[in-house]
Amino acid sequence: MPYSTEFLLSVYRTMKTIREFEERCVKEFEGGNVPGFTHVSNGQEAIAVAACIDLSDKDIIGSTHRGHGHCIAKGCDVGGMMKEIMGRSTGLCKGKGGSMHIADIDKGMLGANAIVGGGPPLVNGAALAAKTLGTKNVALSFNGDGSANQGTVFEAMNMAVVLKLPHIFVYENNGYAEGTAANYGVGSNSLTDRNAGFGMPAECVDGLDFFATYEALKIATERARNGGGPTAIEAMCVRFDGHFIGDPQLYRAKDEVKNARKNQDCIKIFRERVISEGWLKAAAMNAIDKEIMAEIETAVVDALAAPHPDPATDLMSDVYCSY
Amino acid sequence: MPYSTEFLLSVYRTMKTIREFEERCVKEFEGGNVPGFTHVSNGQEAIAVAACIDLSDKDIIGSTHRGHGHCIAKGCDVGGMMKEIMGRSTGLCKGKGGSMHIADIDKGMLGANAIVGGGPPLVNGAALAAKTLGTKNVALSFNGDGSANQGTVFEAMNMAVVLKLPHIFVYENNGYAEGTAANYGVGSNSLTDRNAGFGMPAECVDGLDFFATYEALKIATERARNGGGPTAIEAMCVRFDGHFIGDPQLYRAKDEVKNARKNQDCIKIFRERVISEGWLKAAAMNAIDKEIMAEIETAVVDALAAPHPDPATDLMSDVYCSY
Amino acid sequence: MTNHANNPTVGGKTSMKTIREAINDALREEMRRDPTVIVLGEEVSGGAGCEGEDDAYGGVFGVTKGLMPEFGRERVIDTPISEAAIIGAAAGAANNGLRPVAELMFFDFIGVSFDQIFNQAAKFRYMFGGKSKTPMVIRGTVGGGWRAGAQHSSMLHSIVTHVAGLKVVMPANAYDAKGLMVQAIRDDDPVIFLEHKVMYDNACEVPDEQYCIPFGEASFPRQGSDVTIVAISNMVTHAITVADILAKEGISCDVIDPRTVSPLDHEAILESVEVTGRLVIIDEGNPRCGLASDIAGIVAEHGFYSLKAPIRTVTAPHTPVPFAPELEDAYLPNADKLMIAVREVLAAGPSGA
Amino acid sequence: MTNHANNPTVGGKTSMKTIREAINDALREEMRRDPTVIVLGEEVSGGAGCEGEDDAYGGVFGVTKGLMPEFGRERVIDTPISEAAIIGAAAGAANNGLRPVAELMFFDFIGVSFDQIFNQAAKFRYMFGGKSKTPMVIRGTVGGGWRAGAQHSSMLHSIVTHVAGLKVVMPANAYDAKGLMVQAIRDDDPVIFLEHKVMYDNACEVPDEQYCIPFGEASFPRQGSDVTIVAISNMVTHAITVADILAKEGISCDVIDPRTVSPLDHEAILESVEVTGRLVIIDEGNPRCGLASDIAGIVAEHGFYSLKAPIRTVTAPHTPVPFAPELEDAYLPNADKLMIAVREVLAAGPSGA
Ligand SMILES: Cc1ncc(C[n+]2csc(CCOP(=O)(O)OP(=O)(O)O)c2C)c(N)n1
Ligand SMILES: Cc1ncc(C[n+]2csc(CCOP(=O)(O)OP(=O)(O)O)c2C)c(N)n1
Ligand SMILES: [Mg+2]
Ligand SMILES: [Mg+2]
Repeated sequence: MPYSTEFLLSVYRTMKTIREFEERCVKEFEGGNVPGFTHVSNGQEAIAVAACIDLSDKDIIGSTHRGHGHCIAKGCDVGGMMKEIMGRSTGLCKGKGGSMHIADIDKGMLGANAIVGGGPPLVNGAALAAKTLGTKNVALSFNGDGSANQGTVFEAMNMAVVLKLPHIFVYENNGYAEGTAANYGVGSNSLTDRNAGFGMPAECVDGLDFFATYEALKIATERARNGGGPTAIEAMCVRFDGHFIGDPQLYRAKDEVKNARKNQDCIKIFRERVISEGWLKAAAMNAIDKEIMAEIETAVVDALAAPHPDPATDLMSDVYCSY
Repeated sequence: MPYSTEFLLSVYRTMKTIREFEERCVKEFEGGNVPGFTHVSNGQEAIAVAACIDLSDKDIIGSTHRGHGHCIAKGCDVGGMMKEIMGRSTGLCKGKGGSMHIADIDKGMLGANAIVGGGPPLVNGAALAAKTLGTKNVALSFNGDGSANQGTVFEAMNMAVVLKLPHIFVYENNGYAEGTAANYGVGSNSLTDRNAGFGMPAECVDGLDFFATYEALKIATERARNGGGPTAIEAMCVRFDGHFIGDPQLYRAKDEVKNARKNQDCIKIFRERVISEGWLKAAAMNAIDKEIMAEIETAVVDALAAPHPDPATDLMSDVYCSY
Repeated sequence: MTNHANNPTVGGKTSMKTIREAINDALREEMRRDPTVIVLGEEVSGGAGCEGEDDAYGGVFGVTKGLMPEFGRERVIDTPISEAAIIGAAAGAANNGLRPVAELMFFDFIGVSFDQIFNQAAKFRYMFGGKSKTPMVIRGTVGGGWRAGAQHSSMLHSIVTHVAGLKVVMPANAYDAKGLMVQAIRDDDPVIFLEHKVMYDNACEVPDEQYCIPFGEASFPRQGSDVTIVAISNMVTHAITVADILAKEGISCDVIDPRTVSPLDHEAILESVEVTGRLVIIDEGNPRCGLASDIAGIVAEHGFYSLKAPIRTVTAPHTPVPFAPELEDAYLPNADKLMIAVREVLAAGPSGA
Repeated sequence: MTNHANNPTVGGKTSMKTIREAINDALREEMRRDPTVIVLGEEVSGGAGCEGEDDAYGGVFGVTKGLMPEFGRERVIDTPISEAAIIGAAAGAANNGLRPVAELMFFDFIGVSFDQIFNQAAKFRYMFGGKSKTPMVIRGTVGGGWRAGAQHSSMLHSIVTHVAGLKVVMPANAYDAKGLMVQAIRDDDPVIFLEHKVMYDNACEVPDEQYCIPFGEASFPRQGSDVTIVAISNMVTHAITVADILAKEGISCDVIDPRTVSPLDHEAILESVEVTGRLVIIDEGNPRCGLASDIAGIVAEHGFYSLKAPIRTVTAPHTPVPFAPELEDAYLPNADKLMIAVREVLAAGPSGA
């Protein structure tokens, strides 16, 4: 068996936690408990977990507007996350950030980013710090098929190659940037070919297949950790929900989502594989499912009961460290 | 003979005009007659001429901080240019632009650009106008090995591919961005490979060879004109002078410039070729040389005698068309 | 800027329209009238390259809905997520015979496109000695109230107002939105057109035909002689609320909506202060080097002798926009805060009572 | 902000230094003291990948000269021309244990990097509930006088001052340059450090040892009681010229150099106006939503009762920076224009004489 039971259970637990967190987010949003607008990542869980499972708290990730899965995969507390998304003062960012600006520096989660393409230059910085300080930490940025067209992302790739930074560029290609097809927005029709042109190893993997994604990322991460510089991994995947919660998704083909949920569910695919290989038992996973449901339920109940920020103390604080 | 005598004489005249204009610019700068800081393009003449010789006034070019050669190749009046560079009110931009912001809309010269990478997004716009209005005009941007790393340039390439714009991206690879080697700043070590990754035809040519450069550009221009979308041409070349006039060029190898002037002079190479092929006679070119020297002399004398702008009328005008 | 008439009527029919509809009408009719007008941006149609419906969004706020079906993808252009390239394409096209209307879905995205706005489009005319014109509009949504957090809620009008070469327009109602958009499209300079995202559904009677509202002419949603209140965009709502409450107390407020921040109708403001001697400016932007202190500074320089009391500014605090609803509500200027400032100014005397 | 001492002396030796040298000293000594300080930008060393000399430029203005030979390319990092990536790398590194000093060769290049400055670095601390710090410095050259034209001569301090989360520093002499740079590096927030390109060779006595000048404390190059002149960066030179001429006529000017624009020592300004009752602000930036009207607005709101005359602002006009020397000279504020404004303010009476 190429993976330990512990590893596989942990992968399953994390993927499933993301799934349930996101499904619940949608519900709570629709129930009016989540302010603002929110982008969920269900359907894309395998990539987040494959990218983060081998990282330590000292390794850094930079995320996107669709960041909940990345947070959970990086070890952020789902209770703190739910509170943040609901704007409570005990949330990860005291309720000041929200879903699009959630961060957890202690866990090496440098932040979601509501500016498409805002993250990769910053992740270069984290990688530069690791290189300069000689820590052997790595940094990893999540990107989309849409953000891939932002100038900042191109610049970051080139600079990472020039400075040989330990930066893994992960491209979650879910086929859409809002309602624009990846095949429209990416002129080359291949992110990976374009990434390769920047002079770093570039690969395209099936992002629905946890194992394929994990193996590619493992090589990339080791390369980065050992001073081999950046890598770009494109992982093909499917977005189960709208661009934002409430998106009517008129641009999608009829039954596209229904079919995807049925046939392109990375968690189902994982379960089938580990069961058919005899690596895990269904019962063990079902037990985890129950624990997760309880954990998410607690997160929501706690968040709903959590204190709101107090404008008198919280509005004007945290602008500067020292002024 | 594959080229008409008229064509070859015109190529020679334009290349030589650029050379003499630039050499004189250096002299006038050193004499204190050119304010500000100025970047000359001597050594790179073949590319400017190859790119522009088939373009009409309705075809648009966008240039860089090193734009004199592009202007001349596009048909701008050297007298108006010299006056502009000297800051006179009869200059091409009334003395308000100067060397780094010289433009001549009537000649399809959309402007130098003092912001590295500022031009290509604008040239996309010119190309978009041509496409939308169905004019069959094309647009061409000049880029450097340094500006190639600017996010705006990457974005412009992708958008040109997506919208199938008639935009020819010319990269003048003179090996340096100020004092940084192209092989350092361009992580991939190949602009052309990187350009190709964007999904358009990309080619690398010897920019010292007018004919090679011209033939590649001819195909690219025809492709653009016929609705075939963008092309990227990298032309390898040599900068005979400093980054700016007065640059001590400490970063260059000893004798590099001396050797280049001797062995990598695109005008010499052109002359030798046309003479050895029997296409042109030395005497005809020598006669042109004399005419050019006189023309430049006149341009300088006129510019030095030209009126200075009047703050009372010129400072506050031309900010808005209507306010 | 002599005619300060409020909402000059044009002949003919009117209909009840939201700001969203008014802008949509302005765009559609200008596109019909002038084939050089194009619209470009992310999701301005939506569905590009997708299997589902075309015009799937018509802009994420629905402002450009229906344009693509009528004018086609050649004139309603969905773009990759490349804001610098979007603005650049608009500016370059404007220099070459088109009148592009480019959308920044959120004006917060000027960060990635600012060079094309402030160093390129804004400066062409001047740098090139008046020999080029750049007739383009950049539409963008601004403002808080949506719980969209620090990177999607900013008011950045003060930054573009600082830049010579840009005109900055901020309509506060559907009537103005249409007339100002038509003017913006027909204007030969780059115009920044800022739409406050909480106002899209605000409706009023709007003439069916096209009309222009000239830039630099304020409107006067309320007239009075006791105190001048200058407000723009969504803040006009609060100014009217305060004026109407005070009217019941016999206090009359002169509410001035400059409608365009650049050019600014400072004459209207100075003339009003000449009468009232008291000035409050409310602005949703941050305070430092912002519109409120800009106007305060102009009056302190050119209307000093009219002033009977300190000028008061009501702005957001010097912080980013917070996410949590309680914090965002506390962050945003509102009628209550404005009322306090107005009462203070009314109570203050020339001697510092 | 109570101690407004002018150039507080530190013990020990001093040497005559230019602003260029003073900043270089500050950087070198901080890099020696603290291994987490790094420098990055285009040509900060120069010659990367080239066959000729290393450290070929040391910054195109020579400010970082000698750092690479001492600290190596790992800490003095030449980058590709990718300003957004430069600022992003600095901000991300600052969040992860380094204290980067990033250079924008010309601060005009904020256009291509503004998002990383204003939406990222400036907002992290607030958005993340105070859980991150971003100790970084962005150095950039500003200002006209070099005949560098519209895209290389801007004063953009007002734009960054508008942004909460940024500190903005503009030294006017070598002493301040060193002390403020040391403070900027040691400060835990993002600091914009703006160097006026015509001032690099200006010299004065500077202590050899390291010292900090706290942010938000003005200095007083001249003291007086007849009129307050606020000036920053290169404009301080003009203010001093005017003050010295007027001193011979028996008129005493209180010249205030805030040194940092954000935070601003508005107390010093208000205290001075309390004495003088007259205020002139000179600023090289554009007028609308600029620093001059910002300060005028603050005083019109908080120092109104001290004022005996209209506030006057002396700024660049509302145009880009022109190239031709005659035009640029006419564009730039100078001592003559300031003198006219100061005399007007001195002549004006409370009743509008
Ligand atoms: C600079 C910027 N431009 C546009 C947007 C609006 N926007 C948010 S997400 C998004 C699409 C991103 O697509 P992709 O990178 O594929 O990520 P996905 O949503 O598919 O996860 C857009 C256009 C933004 N937030 N920031
Ligand atoms: C945005 C921006 N960054 C940096 C500069 C400073 N700069 C001017 S030219 C130049 C080098 C450009 O190199 P390249 O594109 O190869 O053109 P070349 O000078 O070789 O013609 C740099 C860094 C600038 N003008 N604008
Ligand atoms: Mg996507
Ligand atoms: Mg070059």
